[in-house]
Amino acid sequence: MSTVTLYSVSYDIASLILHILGFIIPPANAALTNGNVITGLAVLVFGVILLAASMLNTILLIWWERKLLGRIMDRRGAMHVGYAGLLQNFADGFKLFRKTTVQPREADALGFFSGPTAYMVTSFLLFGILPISSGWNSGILPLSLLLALAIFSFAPLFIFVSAWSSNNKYSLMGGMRSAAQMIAYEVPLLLAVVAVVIVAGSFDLTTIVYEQQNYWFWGPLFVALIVFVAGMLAEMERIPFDLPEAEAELVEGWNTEYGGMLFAFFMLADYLRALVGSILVVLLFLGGWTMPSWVPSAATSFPLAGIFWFMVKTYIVFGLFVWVRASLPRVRTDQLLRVGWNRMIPLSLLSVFLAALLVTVKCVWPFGCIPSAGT
Amino acid sequence: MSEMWINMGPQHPMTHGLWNLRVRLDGELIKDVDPEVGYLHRGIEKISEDRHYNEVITLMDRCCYVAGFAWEHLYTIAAERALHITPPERAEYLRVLSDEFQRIASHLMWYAAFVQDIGLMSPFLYGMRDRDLILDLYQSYTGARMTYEYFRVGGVRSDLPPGFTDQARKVLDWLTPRFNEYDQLCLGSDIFHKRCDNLGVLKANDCVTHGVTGPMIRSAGLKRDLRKDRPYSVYRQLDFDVALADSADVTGRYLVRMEEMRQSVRILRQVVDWLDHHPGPVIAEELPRWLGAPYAPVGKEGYLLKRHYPKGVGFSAVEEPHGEAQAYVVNEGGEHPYRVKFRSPVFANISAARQYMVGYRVADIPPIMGSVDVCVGEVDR
Amino acid sequence: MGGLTMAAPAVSTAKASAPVETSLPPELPMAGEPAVPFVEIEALRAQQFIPAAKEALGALLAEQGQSKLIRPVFNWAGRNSLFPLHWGLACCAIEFASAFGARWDAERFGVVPRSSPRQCDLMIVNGTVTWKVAHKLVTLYEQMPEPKWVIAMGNCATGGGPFRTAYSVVPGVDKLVPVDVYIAGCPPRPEAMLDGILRLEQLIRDRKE
Amino acid sequence: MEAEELSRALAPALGDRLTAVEPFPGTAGRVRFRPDGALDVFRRIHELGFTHLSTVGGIDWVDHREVFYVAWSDALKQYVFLSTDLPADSPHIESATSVWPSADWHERETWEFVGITFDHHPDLRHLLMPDGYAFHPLLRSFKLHEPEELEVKVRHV
Repeated sequence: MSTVTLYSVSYDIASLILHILGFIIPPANAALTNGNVITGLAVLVFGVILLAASMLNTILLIWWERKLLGRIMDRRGAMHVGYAGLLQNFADGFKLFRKTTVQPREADALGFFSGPTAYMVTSFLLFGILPISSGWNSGILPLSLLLALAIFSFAPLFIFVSAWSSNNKYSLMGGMRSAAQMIAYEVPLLLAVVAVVIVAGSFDLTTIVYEQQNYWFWGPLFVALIVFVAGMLAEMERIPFDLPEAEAELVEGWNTEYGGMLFAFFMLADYLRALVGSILVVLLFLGGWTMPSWVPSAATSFPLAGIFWFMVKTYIVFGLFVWVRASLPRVRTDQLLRVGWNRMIPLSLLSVFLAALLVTVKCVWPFGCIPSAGT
Repeated sequence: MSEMWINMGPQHPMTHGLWNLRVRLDGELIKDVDPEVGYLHRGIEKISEDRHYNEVITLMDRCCYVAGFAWEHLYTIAAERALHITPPERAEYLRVLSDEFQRIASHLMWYAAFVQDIGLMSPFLYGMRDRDLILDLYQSYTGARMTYEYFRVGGVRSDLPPGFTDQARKVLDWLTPRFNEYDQLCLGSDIFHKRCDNLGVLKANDCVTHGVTGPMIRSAGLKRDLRKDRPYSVYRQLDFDVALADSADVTGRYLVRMEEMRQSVRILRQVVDWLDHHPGPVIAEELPRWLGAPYAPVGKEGYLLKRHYPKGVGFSAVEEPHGEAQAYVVNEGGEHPYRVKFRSPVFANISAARQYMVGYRVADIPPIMGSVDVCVGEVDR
Repeated sequence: MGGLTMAAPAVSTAKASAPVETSLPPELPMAGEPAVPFVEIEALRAQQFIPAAKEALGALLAEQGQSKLIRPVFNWAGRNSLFPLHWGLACCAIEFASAFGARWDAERFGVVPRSSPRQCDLMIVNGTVTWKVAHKLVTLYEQMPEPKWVIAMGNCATGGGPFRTAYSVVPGVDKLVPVDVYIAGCPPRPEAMLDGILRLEQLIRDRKE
Repeated sequence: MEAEELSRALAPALGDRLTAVEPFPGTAGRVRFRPDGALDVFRRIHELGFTHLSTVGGIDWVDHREVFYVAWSDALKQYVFLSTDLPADSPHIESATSVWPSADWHERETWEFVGITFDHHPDLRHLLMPDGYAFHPLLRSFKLHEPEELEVKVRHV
């Protein structure tokens, strides 16, 4: 095979498994090595790989944040468990898995348990949509960007459900803040995405990345990038917009009553969303897995180079989010909402206008010309 | 949503100690507050009646654990007045040295806690890091980081170790540029101003009416500092300014505390220079043996001397990092004080909480209470 | 009249365990009796089924918990990720905070303070416990999910310290909750606190829980 | 302002409600007054510029109880120390909260620890001790634990 794709890898694994099984059980050989069965198992393997990869990446992301924060704060962060604390988050996860899950007496059981679960499941769903490298996606979805953002915006509902059913005043206030904030920042976020879509001419993330072969969108669409990153920070609930979890006044925000595995779900889903946020920034503005032409071809053509550069970019973007977290205070709810409605929406409209202008004039001086595609 | 009472405390990240702020909320708006204290009441005033004069100093360190030296100083002045003892001059300078380092350490602790309240994460670590340098200095001459038991009625326990003053100068040189860094992190950020300007406003006459003192009253533009107004110890000989602001809000309190740290550095440079050139005794020589004079074993016969000591009362007030602390010691001729009464500045500052909190939002509670700089140990005593 | 007459508040050191529903569900309708709507029967069946399923699952998990493979992993995880409750009682709280400062950095050992007791494994009692706060301390302890540990940090938490004779002070937090590790000092230095946490790790490793 | 000056300023307005004005180190002077005229004394002191009440405290002298107030004047940069004796069997005095609102918590504390009742106090309830605590710990009759008596019985539920 000339190109290695995620599907080809999972197909190979599935077929290998089934052929070995068929060798062990000769009577079932014919049935097992049937093309349809292999395809079915390949889809399963595909899902498992996605799940494992996203999980590992999320845990690595938490480690990356802890170490980076530690360095910014003049300390070292986790050091003791594994090399440089690499296993720290696995220890945390296993520990939380073992802890008792306490359900408060007055809590509503259905919401209390289903909220975090749904929150995490929807966050995982996103990974089935996002392309990681050329060929490394779940197939051509013409509206993958729209679908990703739609799933991304489920979160307020689940957060609010779990906050409400915790029957805790802090949780409730955190949940309400969370819902208000996410809804307020959804609009500028989508408008900023519209700017990208206008220039790229497609809702398909893979196409958007290919449109950035000549130049990445962050330059000409700088306003859109600012709006998108700010909106993403609010959607990910990170400082300066981490009001729903504002530790100073709301204890732990909407997950105050959660412990054990449900709390682990929340943590995991939070970082999954942070990972998705960073990935979306990379896909929409930083050229995805492509590298500029001045980068030597040796650096961009080794096997899996696309994935490598993609992950490097994603971690750098997330590092910027961490840097912001380490150096900015938290804003207040009313200020946040005022900025959201009064500043971000005009800015995002401006970015849409600029994008339309860009499509009309075709060429922008330092960045070059947009390709004829998109028409 | 209808109005509700929530309990912020005793275990709450905002409180920085063990107290409870009951808040009546309408949505996110504060309608009423009712601070509830006493979770750390250890009966220091009662235990003091059962302790020797010098043993009370042990309790003073624990009374306010971020400003132990200030409280030791407060008590020793009152006890010396009650017992008619005058400490030697070098001891007074050593006390001022300890006091002013303590002011910086306490304000650094406040800074660390306060920035966390507004959501800044890293300066907490910076504040603690620089505070540890001062605690290292303390350790070199008292042997402890927080509970020193260094002052004595009639002087201090021991002189400085050799090389201390050079080390102190090094720390002061390190600290001076740090204050500018702190300012960049806070004042340089628009979000800080958005959060803290015009927040928790308590005007000067309200401060007076409700007994508020310390950086809170100075941030309202009232020049009130006992070190200037009624100089105790050797503050009359030292050259410094009173930090003032006029906005009466959280930013003002921040500015006052930052300026106070700079002024403390200025005082400390003078004190360190003086200490270099004026050796001498550090504890009064005419102390009664039961008070633990140097090189005199305290034994049963020592206690017999107590009857020869005159009765007296001592009242003292010092400018503690949090505000104005007072002590009243009644000496009825025994080896224990008859009654010790302390006035804690934070006690009064918290009691006025309703005046500077109602009308703001729930997210403003941590910065406002952070700017008050609550030390529960001295509130509850 | 004296301090002694003050009655100790009624507090519990018993392990917090949810009361298990042991009462049997009502009998299923016998044949010949008036017909019961189908939905109701299903509900009754479910009532009968859920405790049984819970029991089976519990037995399975207990068996897994005894497994030679799983237990060391959980033990390793539990001892390397101790989240203490973020609260400060008195003087020791300042040294507790110092231990998370840049010089000592307790996070190196995976110790991250959490504000909600639901997410904690470890309660570090860092200061004098008074009778006024005693029942709140016990409540917080009971809100922490199992398995959980308590460290008595400093002399006050260990035995009352200099305030041992006072009328309002609990002479040692072990009167209220079971304590695993005591740290001496008034207050203990941050190194001592870290040492206490490492000793707790050792304790968990040795107990093989 | 010294004690005599203070005495001259106070005596005409207060008459026999003022018992004595003595020098007191660290303050302008110690003003002794009769408890039944407390409110007049507070008002007069407040008029003299002592607008900031620092603290209120009490002392149990076994045969009687003393309550004292410390106020500060920003203009004079001085403290004044007020004190009066109350009978031990029914120690009560008019609350100073109407003159100095800051007396609120200090009076609650004094009531709680020394057992002095402040009449017309807006909210005289426990401050530092738990609600319903029956003793006044700073009375001389209240004895501390002896160390050997410390085996506190905790009821296990």
